[in-house]
This record gives sequence, structure tokens and C-alpha cells, in this order.
Amino acid sequence: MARVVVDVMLKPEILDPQGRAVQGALGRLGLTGVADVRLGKQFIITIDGDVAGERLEQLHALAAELLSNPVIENYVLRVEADA
Amino acid sequence: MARVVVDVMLKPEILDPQGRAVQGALGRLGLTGVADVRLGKQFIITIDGDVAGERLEQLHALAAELLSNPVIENYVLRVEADA
Amino acid sequence: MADTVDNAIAGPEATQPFAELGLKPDEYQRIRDILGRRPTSSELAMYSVMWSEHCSYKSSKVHLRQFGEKAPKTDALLVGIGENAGVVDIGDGWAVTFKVESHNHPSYVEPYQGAATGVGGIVRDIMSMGARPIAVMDPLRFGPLDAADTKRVLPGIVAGIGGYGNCLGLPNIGGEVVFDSSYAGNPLVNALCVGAMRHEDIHLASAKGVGNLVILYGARTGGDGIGGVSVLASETFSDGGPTKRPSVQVGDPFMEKLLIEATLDVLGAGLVEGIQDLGGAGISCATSELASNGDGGMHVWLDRVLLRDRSLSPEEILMSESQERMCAVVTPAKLEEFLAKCAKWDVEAVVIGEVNDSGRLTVDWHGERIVDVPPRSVAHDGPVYQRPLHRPSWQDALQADTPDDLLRPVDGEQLRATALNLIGAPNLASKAWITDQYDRYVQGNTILAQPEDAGMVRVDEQTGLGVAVSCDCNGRFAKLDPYTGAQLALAESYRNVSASGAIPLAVTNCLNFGSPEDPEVMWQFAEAVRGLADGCLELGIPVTGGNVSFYNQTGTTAILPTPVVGVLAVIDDVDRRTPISWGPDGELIYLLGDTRDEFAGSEWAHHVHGHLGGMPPRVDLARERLLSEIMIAGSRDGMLTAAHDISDGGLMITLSEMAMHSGIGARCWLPDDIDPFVQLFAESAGRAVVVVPRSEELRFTEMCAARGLPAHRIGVVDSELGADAGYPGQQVLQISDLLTVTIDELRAAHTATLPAILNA
Amino acid sequence: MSPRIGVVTFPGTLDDGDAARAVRFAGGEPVALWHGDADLKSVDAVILPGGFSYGDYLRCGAISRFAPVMTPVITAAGAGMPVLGICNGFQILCESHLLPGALTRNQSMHFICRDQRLRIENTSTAWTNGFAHGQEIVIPLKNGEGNFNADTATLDELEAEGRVIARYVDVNPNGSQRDIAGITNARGNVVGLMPHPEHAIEDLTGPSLDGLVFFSSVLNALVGA
Ligand SMILES: Nc1ncnc2c1ncn2[C@@H]1O[C@H](COP(=O)(O)OP(=O)(O)O)[C@@H](O)[C@H]1O
Ligand SMILES: [Mg+2]
Repeated sequence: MARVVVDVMLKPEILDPQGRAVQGALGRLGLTGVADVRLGKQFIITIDGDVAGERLEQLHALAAELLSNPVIENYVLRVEADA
Repeated sequence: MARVVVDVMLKPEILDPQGRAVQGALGRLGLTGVADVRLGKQFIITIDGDVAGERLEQLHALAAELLSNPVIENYVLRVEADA
Repeated sequence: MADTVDNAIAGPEATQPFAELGLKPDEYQRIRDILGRRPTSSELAMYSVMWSEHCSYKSSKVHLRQFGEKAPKTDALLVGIGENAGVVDIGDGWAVTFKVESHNHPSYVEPYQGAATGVGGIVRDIMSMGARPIAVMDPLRFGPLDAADTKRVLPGIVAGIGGYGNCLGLPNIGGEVVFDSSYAGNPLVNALCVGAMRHEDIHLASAKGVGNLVILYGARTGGDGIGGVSVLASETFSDGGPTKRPSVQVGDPFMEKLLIEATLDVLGAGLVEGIQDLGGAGISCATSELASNGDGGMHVWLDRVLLRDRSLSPEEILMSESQERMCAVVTPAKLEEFLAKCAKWDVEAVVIGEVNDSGRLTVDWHGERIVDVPPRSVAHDGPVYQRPLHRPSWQDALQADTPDDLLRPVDGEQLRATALNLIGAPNLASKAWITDQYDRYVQGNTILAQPEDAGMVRVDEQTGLGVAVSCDCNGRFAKLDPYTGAQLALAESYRNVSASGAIPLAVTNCLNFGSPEDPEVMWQFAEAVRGLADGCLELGIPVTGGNVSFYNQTGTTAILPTPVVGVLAVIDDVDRRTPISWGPDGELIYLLGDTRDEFAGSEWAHHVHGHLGGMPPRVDLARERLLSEIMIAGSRDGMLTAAHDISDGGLMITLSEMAMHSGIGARCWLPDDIDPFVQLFAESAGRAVVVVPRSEELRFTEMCAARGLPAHRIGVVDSELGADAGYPGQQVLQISDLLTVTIDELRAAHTATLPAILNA
Repeated sequence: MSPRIGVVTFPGTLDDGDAARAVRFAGGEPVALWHGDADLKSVDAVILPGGFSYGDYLRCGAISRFAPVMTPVITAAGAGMPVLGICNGFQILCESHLLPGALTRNQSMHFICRDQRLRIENTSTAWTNGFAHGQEIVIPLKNGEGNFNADTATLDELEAEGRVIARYVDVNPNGSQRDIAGITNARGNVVGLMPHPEHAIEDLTGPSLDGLVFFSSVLNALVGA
């Protein structure tokens, strides 16, 4: 069993209204010095067997095409210690 | 400048329809052995100055009350190397 | 290891946590008496959820009986009270079903999911009658608009209702939004759903036919909402927050959409003998009710239930309130076809039981018997309480504290300021910030939606047959006098649908009150039910279903008694609906009904003076009936181009809304026998404004005169008035020589209130 | 024989019935297409209607893009068949790369349903040829993620080639760049539109009859072809 974590974030040049709203709320609740907030998605995929080689490539392809939209988002994929 | 990352996940016993939808799609696209997919939120907060002591406590409180709803979600907060 | 029936017999003295499950000692003893032994832990779980206030109506039952006993004679009722929802005949072989339900406490704990799952639950209720859901409405109540907690709960609740309803493809055609400090810490989220079906498609929740199979289909069962029924709905919150933090259910509207399509598919193909939704009390409720309503026996293999979480115990599976599940009873011959239809919609289905004639509901867990009970004792023969009731000690003082001495506006300038102040008051201001988050167009059959008096949807595209629904309640009136307040809620809802041109047919209700263990609250409840039952009898429309929500209070302070009343009406051709916006220049504006100096519980007293006291407006249901008949005849015979009832805020608000919605001004005057302030702002019942084309004036006024309904000509639609009135190029509403306001001014005040606070 | 217009139903599609009705009102023959069938039943054009396919749980349109029916749709679109994506359909077209850009969360972060004024800016597509250039229309808009985003180069290219077919007027309801409400591909056969023309085809149920023109346009295009 492996645990694959894929973080998906809007590209920096794309406006993130949710992040901005959170930034505003944090400020109103008294947190000072918040320069920026971005809100992204995190996928935690639990998968049987090993993740390497071709399987890893397949996961990268899916992260790039399905889990994120390359027009607006970037992704980071990491395989964590076996779950 | 510090970078604070807050990952918010639905508690394990709570239904995650989004994760389920992704799991179904991964399967249809030929990825085998997917045992579970959970979809969470990731907040990346860039903040001026140091994050420690009281400020860190404040961040934890906000993560628990604003960024997540403790009734259905758990959060994990980590302070990353200065941004 | 599961606690089996054999265990229970062998170890009769085991102590059981009945109190933690919300059962009183005498209730627990009754279970032992019924079974002749101690219950197994699974049986205890079933009884505890099914005997909770929410499922058993143990405190309200003795009062709700009146809805049946006093039901007016009607041919329209195809399925009456007691089923998942009542069904009403609307002609041409069509039937409709509608019902309103509360999701108050879950929405306070988790606003988005609480409200979303409220919509999901009521939609499944409607489906379980065999109907296709066609519209939803959402009566909502919050603490003061500017209260911090309102800013937490309101956006979440609205997003949840929209998120779920929009994703299901159900148009939202109306509702209510009321702000009052009594709802701070206890918002009310009521959800109403309407469904339509052909007569032959009506289905009931019963398990008939020995050998027939019981199928559980939809989402998998998980650990969410366990004990939600007994814990969430029977306990109140302490000041510091929820005393118990139950796991809230998360809704999956996409699954519900598939469930709707799959259900309609199997019903349409004639594959279903009986059907039941899973809501509160989950499998416990569905199996015991199906068995109790059917041939009386059922066996369930509980280990066959598809699980999301394999560590669940049988007790938990029985109690789980996982959303988006349904139960169907199917003959063995049709099983395969049923499963195939589910597969087409990607809906999982599994046979979990079989109908028999044992007279018992038996449940096995991996070959061991864990439940063996008479199903009726679980589903229908729960405890019934005649709770003590007591007219509140403060009621007389409240009624004696009339609004008569409140400072009233005395001249035109003050009246104008009052008008602009009230049109922007949170309770009267535009609710577009909320309703713009709801899809009102989907399905392409929405004829009227917000901000009309009633929502209206077309049921039959060929003939134009349609239904209208409104839901209303003024909790302040109900507090002043619950009997009258409930009748005023009924009257307003009845008036709203009638104004749209539809004929009222049936009533649903959602009775939101404080703790039934408080005799003063119980009195309010009893009075409201009596008022509503008497009112329905007099108006000739039966109550077909509803919902009771108790324990709505913060600390020991109960909410305003809030009996929300929904009225369903039919219109044979939606082309003849009457909207609230008036038409071209020259049309005549008529005020129907009598206006009295009635300000107790009014929006003026509340918003301007923060006052609540006195006796609510007088109710005259015979007059309401007459008014309704006149408005319906006016629509049918093409005598009316617009109509709008008069309620919160009085005549001035009604005229302002008509002007704003049509964007055309009008010159109005007031009958001179009554004080202008009273004429403009009193909230006397039984009134409406209607708009009559000149060509129909004689016919209309003669009809009113012949029937004895007071009709005053009070104005004329006039788009050119601006120049004369000193506002060149603008649309204005002019009231005699007392006051002139531009529609732009009204709109600015009307639309600014909610965004100013909610977007901040 | 009137042209056959396919209307695709994905799990979670909501406005398929309305789209079919609009086709009928315009004089075409609606043909139901199922997401799981890789077969277009020899239709002459395809509509991807609005809704929440697969709940829109991942990104709007992201999962539908991989449905079996999309393979022939993509092929046919490449060969010049008229394809209209409305709302969720527009999102699916972008996710499928039949149209550039992406639709992101509304700037207000709320779902919004309103009667929206638009200006038609390209009247040479298969779906807009019945309008006058610059004509203003009012049709319902209802979306949670209708905020059109693309990089500057793409936006400039769309503008230069006149491929913005409709722009929001008065109010930009969702924050779309350059007030874009709809775009087309270079060939003018594939159109994506955020607001809902299928809800503006009848006096009784819509704010106008303006929506009908999109459907009569495609019939024109097909009969003329
Ligand atoms: N929560 C809501 N959801 C949908 N529509 C609403 C909601 N609240 C109010 N409305 C609609 O806004 C309009 C004005 O509401 P209200 O003033 O309470 O109407 P009325 O006094 O005629 O009952 C009505 O069309 C009502 O259905
Ligand atoms: Mg009204």
C-alpha cells in the first residue's frame, strides 16, 4: 500500500478569490502580517502495491490531465512512505 | 517571511463525495488498485515575520475555527522554511 | 461480538445505556415488557431512535390528531396524513405531493452540510411517494442580520441549500428569510419540496407479498449521523456550544441526482411494490415502517448492507443516517431488471431482506439473530405523552402592552422616511443576495419565483396545468397569540397562492417550537395546532403532512413560536397566472379588504421601535376565502393584470414592491376615512392590491360589490408622473399629496441592506 | 427532414430536457445521446447542456471530458460539425481542449443566477448567425464557476480573430476576463457559452425569447450547408 499525495495550486498569475477572501478574514480576526493566501486542493490516494516506474508515470499523467488543469493549475506529486 | 501550510481533510468517518468521484474517474482511466481517494484543501499562507509562540498559537486557533470546521474536518499545520 | 437474542435471554440482567441513548426509565421498561426480556443492543438502538421525539412525535401526536379529526371534506386528497407525504389530485390524471421539513439543529452545527442534507432529505420523502421532484422552497430564520453568528451561519446555509438543490436540478421557487433575535443560536432551516406524478404512479411505504425482496440502494452506509436523531433532535445546546458533538452527515447531491433518476426509472417500469426513503433513524426506520405497513413480517440480513466503513457495528449500521439511500420492495421475478436499471445509473443496490408473514421483524448478523421484535412496536406504537401545558405567565402582560402609544409619523415627510426605512429593513429588504444563489430556471417550467407572492411551476407542458406554492409565518404574531398567529400564517399563505390565480387545495406545515418539556412552550404548540386545524377546516383545505421541530432554544429561551404553513394550489393554465408587476399606463389600482389600526407584531413596531406586544391582527377566514375567490375569478376571466397580497409592512410596502418589480410608477391616493399612517403601514389581514385594465373595471367592481368585498380604487399606473412630481425622467410612486418617492430611491434602500452586511 | 441535433446526457446533466425543448421549438429534431455510448446516432450537430456532470466534484467538466461519447464528439468537432457547449458544456469543451482557456470559480465565490445582458460580437458562427452584429440580448445566467480565464496571448488571439462571440454588458457577473461570456474555435463550428439560451425560448418561463436564435442559427447553418 502506498500513499500518493498530489497538491494542486492555481498558477500564480491566476486570481484566487477564495485565497483572497481567507486573507481578508484572517486579517479581520486579528492575524497581522499576512502577505498572501492561496487555496489549493490536496488529493490523498491510497493505492495497492508499489508505485514506481510505469505506474508512477501513469500517476503523473493523471495528475497532469485529470487532477489538475494545466491551463490554470500546477501540481506537485509525492509518494509517501507505505501506508 | 514564513510559509505556513494548513492541510484540511474531512474526518475519516465522514463521506467524501469528491474523493469518491475522483476514485471512480481514476479507475475508468485505467489506474488499478486505487483503494481510496480523499480530497482536501490546502491553504498556503505567506506571512511577514516569525511564526512562533503566541503567533503560532493564534494560527492554530484560526486553522481550527476558520479554515476548518472541527465537526467534520481535521487540519494539519506546518511552518515551512522561510519563504 | 454482536449482542444476540440468545445473549439477551441468557443474560437478562446486563446493564444497558438506555439513558445515554435518550430513553427514559419507563420507556426502557416498556421495551422490556414488549419483548418479555431485555432488548439486545441492536434492538435498543432501534427503539431509541424510533422512539425519539423526532421520529415518534411522542409529545405532539395527541395534538396533531386534530388535523385528521377536523379535516374538511375534499375529493382532492388521494393520500392523506401519515404517509411520507400527502398526495393531492390536480386533475387530468395528475397528482402532486408536497411537504416541508426542518433541519434546524444540524444547520447550526455545520451550516453548509446541515442545510444541504435538509434539502436532500425532503426530496427523498417526495420521491418515496413515486413522484418526480419538481421544485423546492426554503423558509429560513436567523438571528439579527448584523449579529456575528448570523454572518457565520447564513452564508453557509444558503450555499448549502443552493449547492444541493442546484446540483439536483430542482428550481427554487420561493421561501422566506426572517431575522429575529430569538433565532440567534438557533436558526431555522425548513425545506419544502413539491413533486408530481400520474395517479397510477403513486407508491406507498409498505412491504407486502410474502417472498418479496427488500433492496437497499444508493450510497453506501457509513458512520455519519449515528445517533443524530436521538441526540441532535432531542437535546438542546448548552450556552457554551453543542453539548454533544455528533458527527454531521455530508451530502452528496450528485448521488441523489442519480438516485432520483434510478428511482423514477424503476418506478416507471413497474418494478416496485413498495418504497421508502432513508432519513432519520436510517435502516431502523425504513425496515420497521415497511414491515409495519405491510404484511407484518420481514427478515433482514444486516451483514449484506454495503458499507463505506467496514468497522461499523450492527447497532451503528441500524442507526446510521448516511444520506442518499432508498429502500424498495421488489418481487423476485423483477429483481434482475431492478438491479440493471440501478447499474445503468451507477447506483449500487443489494438485497438486504425478505417479506414474510411472521409478524416479526428479525435481523441477522453473520448468521446470528440480533433483532426479533414486533415491527409495529418500533414504528408506530411508541410512547405518547400528554405533556403538561400552561398558558405563559407573561402572556397577559404581553398582550396588554399594545403598540398604541408608540410614536407615529405625523406628516408626509415622516411617512416618506418611514417608507424608505421599512423597505430596507432586514425583514422587508430584497433577498436577492440569497435567492440569486438558487437556480430558478432549471427544468424550464418555472412560471413564478422570487419575488412573486407564490412560486408556480408548470406540471403539464401540453395543457398548461400547474401548481403554485407559498409558505409563510409571522412568529411575532404567533407569540402574541399562537392560535391566531397560526391562522394568520395559514391566511397569508392561502392569500399568496390565490393572488397568483391558483386555487388552494392543501396544506403542509413545519411547526418550530422550543422545548415540549416546558409547559408554556407546550401551550403555544397546542394553541397553534388548534388554530391551524380550525383554520384549515374553515378554509376547506386539509393538512396533508408536515413536520414538528422541538427544542429550538438557546439556553432556556425558546424561539418565537414558528408554525410555518405551506399552501399548495392548482391552476388549470399557467398562462393565466397573475404576477405582481403592473402593466402599462392607465391600469387601475384597487385595494381589496378592510384596513384597521392594527400594529401589534407589525414590522413597523418591530423595526422602528423594537416593540412586541398587543393582540395580533384580527383573522376573518370567511373574508380570506372571499378575497381568494375574487382574485382567482379575476385571473380566470382576464380581469386582473397584477395582484399582490398585503402583509408585512402593509400597503406601502406592497405598492413599493409592485412598482420596483415592474419598473413603472403610479399615482395613488388613500381613502380619506382612515388615518394615512394606518392606511399605509397597518398589517390588517384579508387584503390585497390588484390591478385592473380600464376595460374590465366595471365587470370587476360589480363582481366585488355583488360578493360584498370592499374594493377601493386607490391609484393608476402612470409612467409619465415623474415630470409633474418634480422628478423629470424618473419613475415615481406618489401617494396623494403626502409623499413621492422615486423607484430608484426605493430600490437603492431595498437592495442595499443584505449586501452591505453580508459582503462586508 | 429537419436537422437532427444531439443532446448529450452525462450523469448529473440537468438542462438536457430544456436543450431538447429549445431544439424542438426552433424546428429541429432533438436526439438523446448517452455519455456511455461512443455513438452519435448520425446527428448533424451536438449540444453539451448545462448541469453538474459527475457533481462537478473535481473541476467542472474534468471528468466528463473522458466519457466515451466525447471521443466521437471531438472527432466530429474537428471535422466541422457544429457543437455548442452551454455552461457545464462550455467547461467540458475547455477541458477537452476544443476551446482554449478555463472556467474558474466566480469572483464572488457564490453561485449566481440572474437575467444577464449580453452583446453578440460574432455572427458568423454556426450558432450565432441569426443575430445582428452588436445585438444585445437578455438570457439567464446560472453558474458557480463561470469565470473565463486564459493567458494574455490566448486572450489577444481570441480578440484578434473575433472569436469572442458574446460579452457581458452592464454587469460582469463572475469576473470573466474581458467580460467574455462565450467564445468559438477558429473554424466557428464549436461554441462555448456560459449563460443559458435554452431557458429563454418561451414568454412564460424565460426573461425573453432571445435564446431561441442560437438554435435557429444552427438549423440555418445546417440547411444552408
Ligand atoms: N429563502 C428564500 N428562498 C427562496 N425564495 C425566497 C426566500 N425568501 C424569500 N423568498 C422569496 O422572496 C419573495 C418575498 O418574500 P416575502 O416578502 O416573504 O413574500 P411574502 O410576504 O409574499 O410571503 C417571495 O417570492 C419569496 O418566495
Ligand atoms: Mg405575499
